[in-house]
Amino acid sequence: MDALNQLPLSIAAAIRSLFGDSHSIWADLTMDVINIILVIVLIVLAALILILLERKIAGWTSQRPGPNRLGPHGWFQTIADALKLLGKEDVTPAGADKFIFKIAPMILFALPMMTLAVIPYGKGMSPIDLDLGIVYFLAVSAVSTLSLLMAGWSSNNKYSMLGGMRAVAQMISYEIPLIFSLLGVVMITQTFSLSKIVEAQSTVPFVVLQPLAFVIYLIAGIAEVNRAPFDLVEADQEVVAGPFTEYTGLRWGLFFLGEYGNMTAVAALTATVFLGGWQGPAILPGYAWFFLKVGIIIFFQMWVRWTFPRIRIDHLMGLAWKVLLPLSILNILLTGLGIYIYDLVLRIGG
Amino acid sequence: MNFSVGLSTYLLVGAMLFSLGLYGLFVKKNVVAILMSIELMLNAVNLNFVAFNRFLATDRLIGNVAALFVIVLAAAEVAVGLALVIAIYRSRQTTNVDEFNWLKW
Amino acid sequence: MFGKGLFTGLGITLKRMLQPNITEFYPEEMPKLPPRTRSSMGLDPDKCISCNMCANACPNKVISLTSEKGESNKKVLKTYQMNVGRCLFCGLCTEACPTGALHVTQQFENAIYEADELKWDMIQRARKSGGKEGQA
Amino acid sequence: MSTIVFFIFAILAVAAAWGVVTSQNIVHSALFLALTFVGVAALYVMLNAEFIAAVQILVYTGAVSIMVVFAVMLTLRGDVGESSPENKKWGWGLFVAGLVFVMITAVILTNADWRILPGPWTIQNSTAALSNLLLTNYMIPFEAAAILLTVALVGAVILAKGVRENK
Amino acid sequence: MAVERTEELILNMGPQHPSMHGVFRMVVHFDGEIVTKIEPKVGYLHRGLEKLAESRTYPQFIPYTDRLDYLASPHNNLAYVLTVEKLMGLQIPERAEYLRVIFAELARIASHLVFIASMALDIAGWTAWAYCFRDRERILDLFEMTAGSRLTVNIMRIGGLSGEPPTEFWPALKSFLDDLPEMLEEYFGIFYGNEITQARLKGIGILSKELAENLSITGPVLRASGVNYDVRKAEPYGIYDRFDFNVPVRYGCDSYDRTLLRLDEIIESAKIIRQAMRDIPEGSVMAKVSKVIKPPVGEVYHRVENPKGELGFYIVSDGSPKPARLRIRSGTFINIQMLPIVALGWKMQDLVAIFATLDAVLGEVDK
Repeated sequence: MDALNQLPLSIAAAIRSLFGDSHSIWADLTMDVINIILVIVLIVLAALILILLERKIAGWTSQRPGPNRLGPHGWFQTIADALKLLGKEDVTPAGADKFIFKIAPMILFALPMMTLAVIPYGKGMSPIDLDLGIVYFLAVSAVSTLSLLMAGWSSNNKYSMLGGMRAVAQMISYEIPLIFSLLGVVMITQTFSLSKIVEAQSTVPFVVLQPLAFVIYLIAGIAEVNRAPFDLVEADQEVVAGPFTEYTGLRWGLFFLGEYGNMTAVAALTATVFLGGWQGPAILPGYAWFFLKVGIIIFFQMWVRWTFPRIRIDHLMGLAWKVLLPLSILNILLTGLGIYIYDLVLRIGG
Repeated sequence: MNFSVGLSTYLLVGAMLFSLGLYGLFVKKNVVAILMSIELMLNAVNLNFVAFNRFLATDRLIGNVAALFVIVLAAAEVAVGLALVIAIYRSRQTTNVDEFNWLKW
Repeated sequence: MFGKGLFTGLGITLKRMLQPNITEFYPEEMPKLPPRTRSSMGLDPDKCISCNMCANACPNKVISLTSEKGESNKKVLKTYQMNVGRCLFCGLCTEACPTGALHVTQQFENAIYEADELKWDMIQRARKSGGKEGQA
Repeated sequence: MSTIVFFIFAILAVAAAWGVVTSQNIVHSALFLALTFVGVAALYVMLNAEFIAAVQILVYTGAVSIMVVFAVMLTLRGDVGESSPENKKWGWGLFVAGLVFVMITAVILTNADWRILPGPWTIQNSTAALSNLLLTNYMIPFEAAAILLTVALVGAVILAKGVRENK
Repeated sequence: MAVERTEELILNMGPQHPSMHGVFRMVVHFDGEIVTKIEPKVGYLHRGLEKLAESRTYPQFIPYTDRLDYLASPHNNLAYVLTVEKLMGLQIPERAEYLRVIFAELARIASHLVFIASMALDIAGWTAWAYCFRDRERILDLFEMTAGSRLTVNIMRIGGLSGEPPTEFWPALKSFLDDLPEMLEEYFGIFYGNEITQARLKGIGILSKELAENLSITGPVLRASGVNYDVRKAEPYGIYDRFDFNVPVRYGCDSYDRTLLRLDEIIESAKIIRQAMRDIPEGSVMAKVSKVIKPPVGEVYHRVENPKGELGFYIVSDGSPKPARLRIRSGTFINIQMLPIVALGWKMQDLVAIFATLDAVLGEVDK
């Protein structure tokens, strides 16, 4: 079991040992390249699986089998769809701001890659172990607003522009409760480093200590990745497809990859910060626990998506500013009080 | 010639950003563009603060603190500035500073 | 309590998620259509007495048939054309048929590639299917 | 290695800043501004100020998005290509900006104290040190900044929303 | 304070737009997300049904009425054949009367199920949509086994019905009615009871009683504004006076009440069907009608309570087998005129929801 647990690390050490000096710059560079490739593979794989899972869940909730033609139980459906997207014509609308139009999906796709690079997938298994993991994560994921806005504006389509405007309003509003809800955990652990936060949860995951923050983060996280019931950005019934209206083929596919990548990233951060990351009983290796927890969060997001109607924009903003923000501030206050009392008890007791 | 990155190199980058911001401040007609130019200048100043901190005060973080305050100020400035722009736009239907020649709106 | 409805909804979808599917697996399993389903028309040329009732009943002039006098002065059907492109599939023609020569069939796979194929030669179709299709 | 990285990002920042002030399209200007911020943030990282870099991206992407939104909102749709025109005094602007640049450059290049390479960075946990500093030595400015932000935002809301006149 | 003005956004919603229920088109002026002006444009599905009728014989026009409100085609059949029968002074057999009521009310339930589905879909409740369509299938199966078609049923004939329902019809109908309360509970759980739905619909799109009456709005939209008016009660046709049922009325005047009223109507329709099943006599389903129908010279108007509103046919006969003039008064075409008035000042998402509460079927609007 321990060998299984350490398997990725052993592989990494083996690769490093191929070089004369296992910490030479070339060894580091090789490992970085391997990490980058692994993260890209992770996103593509996650998107392939999640798109299928989403459609399966959409089917199951309405008593349908979901995709079931290609491969066993339709497992190859997404691959076929990806191939179809590859074969589609790449349309750039007349009057579009061509460069921005073309670069926007790439930015959205690059962001989850950058965020997933700092997640600890197992003990000592962060591709990059930053001291400022959480801050970095939030800063990078904030840029996705800009990419949606770029896509919306450059399409030269009023529906796209409305979608882009909605993206700005929604994502900037929800970033605040999102950040504040994470502060409670940071206060307890006194670090921004994700791997240290995971290690601090060896006895009890922070969902127990910070239930309110967990709920806030879950809600704000769904809103941050624009999923139902907060999918106002690409609300089909109102703004057709929002910023993605004019996109076709592979560029549209990149948006899709980006969306599912972002979803994975948010779920990964939830699992890391609140559910104990790779910590878990030793029946499974650490990374298996991690992906299991991420899977549960993603399943919950999909379950919610296929149950709830879409929220209205003023309620959306009201929820962020009037409910989640005060609650998250209250959470910070309570956490501070709790830490103070805990210290006091420790001082009296010890 | 020594290409190592010293303090003066950082300061030169800051100076370039500052001058470009100043130029934009002079020539731009659109208020939003002028706000952007101011942002550029503030960034240049921030860069200087952090650079000085890194090179001249390696054991203290006063430059970083100053930079943080500048970011806060910039945020406040953008918020108020844009609010003013929208208020003016409502009554004058323009974002051109040359036409902001009334002292009231 | 606020939020009760949200959880009720989640419960319903979870329950349905665990229940078996109700999908019909067409085309692996052909749907069992009731005998009255008006999916297409079939003609039994032997029964047809060329009375033209169907053509008169049709709201959209889909049916055109010609006949010639055979032996013992009875009309014999010569051609029977249905321009299905204009057909409403209302079934008025089959109701009007006094002998049951024209009947509805459950053959619903009527998609074709060429517009010309929309002109059905009913006698030919009857011969091709050997009178098997859609014994209503 | 770090020299190359520095020049990549420095050139990126300056070039993007050039784009900000020369672009006739206000939305392009704003997006160039975002690029400038990214470049400057990278320079912060090279200056061991990771926290400032993260805050820079976090705060300024929001600011830039809002600026784009405003630019779009306040611009008639058809002529966005010339939404950020330049006035006739560009010669003066060029002159003054150039003069300032020359002056600053002269000061920088003549000051021998500043011609130094980075020394060892002694502060281990700079974020924690920064927070300690903010909540001890700079307590008053910190709180003042907080109040300033609040006041500014409330003021912004009032300005943008407009005060209803009592009838 | 100076005049407040920001750049107005003119958005062309439709004819191809995901929430336009077909090919409705409206040019909407927005101030941000707020609707300031709506110009509805109809006619993208115009097929000239009224003119077509002049070149068809009376029975031949029945399939065309299917294409009016294609979600409740037996109702359109009923309205048309009742008009012609009124013109001819025809009496139809008792059993046919009862069967007509059963099919009309089944069609009402089917239509309202589609309404709930599309309403849910327009505020992005995908799964509620799937459930409603799943249950509507059972009604369509009933139609199919009786008349041979699911959507354009073409079941009524001048003088009766196209045929007697098969034997398996009655148990299937009974089991559907037995399952109906459970289905409604499910819709309530996933759609009506959801707090997001209620927040989206409650208090939105107020159609006051006065406005509704002045615009001659009919059907559930009118009854949700607190007017107790139903043609089945006000001017009973067929044998509707024999049944004991309530006309559900709600007083909220908002989108939520308009939506909920459909649920009430499903319950009442089920009640009517149960009574009709109990009382239905044996006998023929078709009166003695000559092969060529030639009504006497004259003109006649008859109206029925369609699921969407009041559906009336006006026929002028010159004694020939074809109507000299036929005019259709369709419910949603009239109802839709409330949209530019009621939806003003609401947000874009409310506009979509308010339009959905009208339950517009473009076949009926554009004729």
